[in-house]
Amino acid sequence: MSEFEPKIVAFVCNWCTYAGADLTGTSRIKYSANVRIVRFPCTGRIDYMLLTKAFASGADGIIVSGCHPNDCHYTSGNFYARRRWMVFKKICDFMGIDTRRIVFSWVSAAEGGKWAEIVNSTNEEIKKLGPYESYHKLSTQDILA
Amino acid sequence: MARIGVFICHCGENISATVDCPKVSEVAAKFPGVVYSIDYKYMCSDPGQSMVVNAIKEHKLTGVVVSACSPRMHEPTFRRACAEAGLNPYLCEMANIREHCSWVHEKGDKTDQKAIDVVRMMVEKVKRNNALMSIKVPVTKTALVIGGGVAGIQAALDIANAGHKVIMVERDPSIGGHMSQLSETFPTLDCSQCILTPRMVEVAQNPNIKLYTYAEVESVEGFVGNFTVKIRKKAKSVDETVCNGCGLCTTKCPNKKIPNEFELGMGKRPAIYVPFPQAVPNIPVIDKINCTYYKTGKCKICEKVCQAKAIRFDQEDEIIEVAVGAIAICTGFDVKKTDFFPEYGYGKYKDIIDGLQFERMASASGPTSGEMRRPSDGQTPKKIVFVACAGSRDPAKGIEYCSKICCMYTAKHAMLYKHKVHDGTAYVFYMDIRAAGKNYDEFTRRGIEEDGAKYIRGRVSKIYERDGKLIVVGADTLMNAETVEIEADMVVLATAGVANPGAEELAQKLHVSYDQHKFFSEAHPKLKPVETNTAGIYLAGACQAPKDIPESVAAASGVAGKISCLFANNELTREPLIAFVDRTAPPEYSSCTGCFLCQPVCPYNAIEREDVKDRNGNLIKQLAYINPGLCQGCGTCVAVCKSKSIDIDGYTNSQMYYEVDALLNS
Amino acid sequence: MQKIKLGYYPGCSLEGSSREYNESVQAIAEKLGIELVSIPDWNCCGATAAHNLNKELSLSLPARNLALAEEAGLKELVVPCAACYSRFTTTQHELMHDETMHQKVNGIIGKEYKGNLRILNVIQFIEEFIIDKLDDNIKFEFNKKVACYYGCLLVRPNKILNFDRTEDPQTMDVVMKKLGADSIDWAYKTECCGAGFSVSFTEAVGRLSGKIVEDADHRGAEALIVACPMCHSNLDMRRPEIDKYNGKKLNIPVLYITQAIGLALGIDRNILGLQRHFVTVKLNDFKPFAKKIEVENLQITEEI
Amino acid sequence: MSESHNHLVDNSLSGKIKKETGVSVARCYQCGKCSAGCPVSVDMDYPPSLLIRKLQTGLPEHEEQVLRSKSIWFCLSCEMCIARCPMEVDIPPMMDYLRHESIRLKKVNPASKNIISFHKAFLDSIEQTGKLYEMGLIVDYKTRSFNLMQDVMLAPSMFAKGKLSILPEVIKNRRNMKQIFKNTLKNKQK
Amino acid sequence: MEEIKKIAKELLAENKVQLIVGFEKGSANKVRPAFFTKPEEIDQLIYNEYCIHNIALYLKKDICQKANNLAIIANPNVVRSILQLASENQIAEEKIKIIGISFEGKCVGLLDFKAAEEFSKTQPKGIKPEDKALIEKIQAMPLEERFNYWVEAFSPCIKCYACRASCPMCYCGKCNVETNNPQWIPVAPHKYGNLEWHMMRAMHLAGRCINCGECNRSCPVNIPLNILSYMLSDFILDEFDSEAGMNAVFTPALSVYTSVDKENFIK
Repeated sequence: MSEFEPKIVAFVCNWCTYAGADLTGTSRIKYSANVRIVRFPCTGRIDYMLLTKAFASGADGIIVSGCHPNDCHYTSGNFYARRRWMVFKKICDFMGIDTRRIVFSWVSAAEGGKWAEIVNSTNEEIKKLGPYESYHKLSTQDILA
Repeated sequence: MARIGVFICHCGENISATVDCPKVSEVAAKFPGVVYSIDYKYMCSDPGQSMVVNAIKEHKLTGVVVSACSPRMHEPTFRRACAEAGLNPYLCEMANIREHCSWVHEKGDKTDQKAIDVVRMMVEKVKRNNALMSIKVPVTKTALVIGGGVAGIQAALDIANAGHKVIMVERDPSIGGHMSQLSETFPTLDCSQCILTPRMVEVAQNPNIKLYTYAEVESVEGFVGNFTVKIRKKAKSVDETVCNGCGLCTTKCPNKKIPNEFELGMGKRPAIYVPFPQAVPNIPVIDKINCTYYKTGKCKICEKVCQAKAIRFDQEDEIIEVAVGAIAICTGFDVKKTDFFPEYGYGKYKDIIDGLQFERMASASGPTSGEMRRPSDGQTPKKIVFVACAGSRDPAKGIEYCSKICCMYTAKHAMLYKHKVHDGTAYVFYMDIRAAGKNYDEFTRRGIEEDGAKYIRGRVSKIYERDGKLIVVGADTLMNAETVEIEADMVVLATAGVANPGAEELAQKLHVSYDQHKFFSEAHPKLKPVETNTAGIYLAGACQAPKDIPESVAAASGVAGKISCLFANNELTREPLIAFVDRTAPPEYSSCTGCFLCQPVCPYNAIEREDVKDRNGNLIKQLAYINPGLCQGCGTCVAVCKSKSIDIDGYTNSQMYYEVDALLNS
Repeated sequence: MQKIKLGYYPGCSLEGSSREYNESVQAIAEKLGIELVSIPDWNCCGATAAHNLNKELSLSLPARNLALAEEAGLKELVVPCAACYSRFTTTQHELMHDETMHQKVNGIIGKEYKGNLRILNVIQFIEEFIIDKLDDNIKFEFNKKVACYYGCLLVRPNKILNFDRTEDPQTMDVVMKKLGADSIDWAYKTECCGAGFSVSFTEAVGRLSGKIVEDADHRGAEALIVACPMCHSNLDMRRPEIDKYNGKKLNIPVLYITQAIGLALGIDRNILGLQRHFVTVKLNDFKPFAKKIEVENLQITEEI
Repeated sequence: MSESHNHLVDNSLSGKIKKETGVSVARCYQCGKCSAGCPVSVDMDYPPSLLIRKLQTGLPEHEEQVLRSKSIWFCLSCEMCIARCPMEVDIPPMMDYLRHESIRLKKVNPASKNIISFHKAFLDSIEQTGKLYEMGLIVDYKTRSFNLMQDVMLAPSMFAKGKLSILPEVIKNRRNMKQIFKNTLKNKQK
Repeated sequence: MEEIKKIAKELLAENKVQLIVGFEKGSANKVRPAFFTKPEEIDQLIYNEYCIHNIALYLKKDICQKANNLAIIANPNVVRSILQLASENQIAEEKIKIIGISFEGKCVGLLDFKAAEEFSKTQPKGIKPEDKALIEKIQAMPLEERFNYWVEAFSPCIKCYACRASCPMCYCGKCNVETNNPQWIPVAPHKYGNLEWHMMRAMHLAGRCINCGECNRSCPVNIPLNILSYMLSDFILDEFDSEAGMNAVFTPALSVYTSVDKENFIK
């Protein structure tokens, strides 16, 4: 049985982390291919319902990353996002959704290396946690029951 | 039904080396809605682009997905190509299969599958794109130049000569920056004051340039074409309109023992001072911290002697608000001081100085009027040691980069020393002589061959003082790493070039990104060296990274060029990727409930309360309305709105939903 | 006044060729009400010989001592000898950061070393337990010009020891200034004295220690203050080789910092073991202690 | 940075150093600061920076010169080189490893006979008594190095000053000491 | 109770208000909300320990929207709902008269918004001790068990949306759960649909819910969905020192930020 390859979706902000991931590319720093990047104008734009939608559609891990505090291109997008994640993480944890599978980070446009490191470390952690069966089962088989 | 065209690029073999482009193109052809899918070696080349144009016309495409490099790179190129073919440019999307895929993964199925997923994601997104028209925004044709060094001066003059208004803000009492502190400049050894002072005067006399010295940027709001900037003009305690710069007050001021920042601690100045003779504006400033009047309330001699009655002790800081269309950051750099080096004595040896201090010593208007006099006892140093790479290329000290200009100015210093002290010996401990500019290497060779500077390839391990001499212990790696010990009279450390103090705060006020060394980050190292990621804000000179004068001036002219073309037309077209609140037929008029939880989150105050009234004017309901001129498209309000009444073009709710859906349900 | 109990590791040289260092440490501790509890059945730390020849041995010998100290319930361990202090701290650092080596060494020494011991060199011991008691016990002002010599292993490797500054350290100077001494600025504070070559390559010790003694003497120091038995034996016992290297006889005496404190407290010279030095210590006519000496504490951490 | 691209086994001496001690000689750009600051570089056949240069080439004859060099034995481990190295190349643990390899491969430089005899005598004394018995050390060192007359003058005055104890101090748990030496220095199969 | 009637009658008589929202006797000994427009109808107005429904709900319905100004019999939950609705620009102070009643049933007379804020601060919160115990119990469970607990708890849900209908804060004209393209929340009441619906509702009420408990009381299958909001309200109070229903001019927690929000999970 081939080793479990997690499906990871990364919601990133266009100005910092997306550009940071570009820098990882131009510096040819290798990282796991299990991650797929979805671009947003700002972390403030990332809707929490997209995260549960991602889990429901089969994602095993999610990375949410944007500009460091005070670096946001729009001044405060990341601050609102930070509050939203604190509340969302609380309600998810309370409802039994595995928040270890959601990794939040700040990656600036100059931190190509950090992006590769975040992806690789998340990939390792999710590999340890294994596929998110309970949620996938909920959103696929249980629908038919 | 959607008719999508998919174009997979090989990017030479940058992509095809690890991603099987034909296979991706083949799989993409079967995606629902895709009617045309090919792969080609160079999509961004002319033939590549014309391929897109023809395909749009031939297959009547309603959407285009180009899978190649990062959209931050060639999105404009392909959108322009689609516009040429008559397809609305915002119906064209790019899938990033180079920076985010081929360059960072190993060749194999997993990478191909990722490329396929990313392309499918973009196809699903493009199906839900709307045709958009770019937004026209008025442009204030005034430029703000922050920093009055050589870069700021060049940028201001070029913009002013292009006929636009310029506002220059300089933190020090006079413009000129570090260049005004230099003695002579490489590679031509022409005197720095002689080539800079005329340009400084030109700035003061240019009718288009409004100069604020002893002033700092307090805050910046708005966006490209429409910035509002608050400038704090610190109180000089002198009325600039009245003072004629006679300088009598500076001679009569009794308190003369204050170290002069311009002379880097090697010269003194009075409490009311002009930093250097050729200062522009030639208006003195009262140093409130050290002036006896401000400390004890007595003295006021300067007020007594001033015939023009220009002294204003009660002058307050002034906040000036200006509207500008573009900002040029030319705040320059600084050099590490000698106390940064534990092994060279933590800065306690007076006769160990840094490069800038040597410049002041060699400068005719300097504290020693150009004579080589060592700070401790004023003797002429017979043996002098220059240490290159002091702090630079030294990850242990947290500075891993090369400061670029020290090799050149160290060679210059050795030459200046030999011109002034013919019987003296100059040693230079160096790592590599990095003299890559025009006539640069010839300049360093002249220093070695004609002026007899003794170059030793190796670093200095320790410097200590004994009997008034500085014992320099270094190595000569070209002589089997033999230890070299020199009894020197003076040592000059070519210390690392670092960001100016306050650079980080300025970057945060302007929302421009900066790197871990607090140098400002350019939009793209090769293709956009003078722009930042924030539209309308440009970078020139050493604030972006250590640079010499020719590069700073070239970058400044580059910035002036960019700003001139920004001001070329009265209106600025802006990306139409902004948010809007939905509107429906009466009696609801909109799904917005008027709770206005979105209003406080907008950083640009773009959300207004619109009153919906019936025919006879009484209020039916209040709705949120987003002013397209102010909205910058951050999308925070979209995620905050509970009833999802706000959406944003380019990242609509349905686009993002189906992107995630397409990505995972392969 | 309730006695403070501290763990103590004298080390082999403090019971052999540098007995006077142990005597002076015990003397000032006893005078100021501090009880030094030696580690039961302690063994030699292996010094340079062990890590030169075998890695596991160089970690096991110190680890056994640290394990014994933990078993005896000690919280702090005062280690006057700079070489032993360096071996203990580097061993603790390495075992705490390399779990496989940690288990391996535990296996070799047959004990469970946990690593929650605070290891203090002699200056940290003075700063923490001696300094504040000085003012009401000091009898004489040590009004001499002294050159404080730190040697190499007391301040390096700084990233692991993070004690004082690698270049131009000041902690010993501050202690000596508090005794009323005038501690000079000189160039060889942290240059190596030749340490383990004392027997096997004496000519090098002549050169290295020669430069150190000459520079201190040249700048008018009346005594060299050290905090390591190996440095002391090279600078004191190897004085003939030093004089041969310098081509002149220098009789600047070499004192341990604990002996200097002892003299200031008025403890008898023989109890402090001054008579055991090869270069006779002629220092006398100390001024009786007048008023408290204020020394502004230099910013001493190594920050760049 | 993920190291996945140089996964091929590097069995050069510098490769083994990187594996065993984590020190990468490739970081050194030959600035010579270690050689300049090293107190005993004048006694060495190859100053520290030159030694590293030889390891960087990876050529067998250079690696042979390194293992047979005087430098690795005359190094005092005084940590001055790493304290000032701009690229943080940690030379002391590298020197330790080179010494262990030089002994294991029997390539010890004859000029360092005295230094090694001293270390061996030092460790013999600890193995027997658990502590350093200085008299025993001198006797053992002299039999190994044959310079019998060294410091003969010094012994009487040391004895007079009470710095030389006749009888050795022996620890109680000598079995533990034997066990430690058997598992480390005397360990054959390593 | 008499005092309330007197005030109500006067208001209607002097035509200060066109409508009074209160309770009247229902079948058996039940009570039901009632809307009085004429002074003589006030006789049917009653107030006893059964009048616990949060009638602030009707303020956003047509019957109240049409009335120019109205009065309402308001227990502390209703008062807090009114303040929170006012902070969300849904109610104008001049259009409403609040007849305040404490939980014990003591009438505190007419309250303007200022007085209402003081009144709501003094009154105890709606959370019952057994709710707090249930929150602790769930938080103590391991992750997997918590997940199964909630999936089971939501399984009886038939998506009747009574919780939404009974909550004064759910006044959106077109609720997000009714959008079909994209269909954020599955319509069908299967386990996945229910979990997502209740999570979205809890997030929408984060920092806005005044913990009146109506959602649980109106749920036909008694799903403990009110403790989701209780837990979040406590969390938001601790983290951001922000509490709903305490003042009329107020920005809920998720529409404001400070640069020093404490978090320990962002790398």
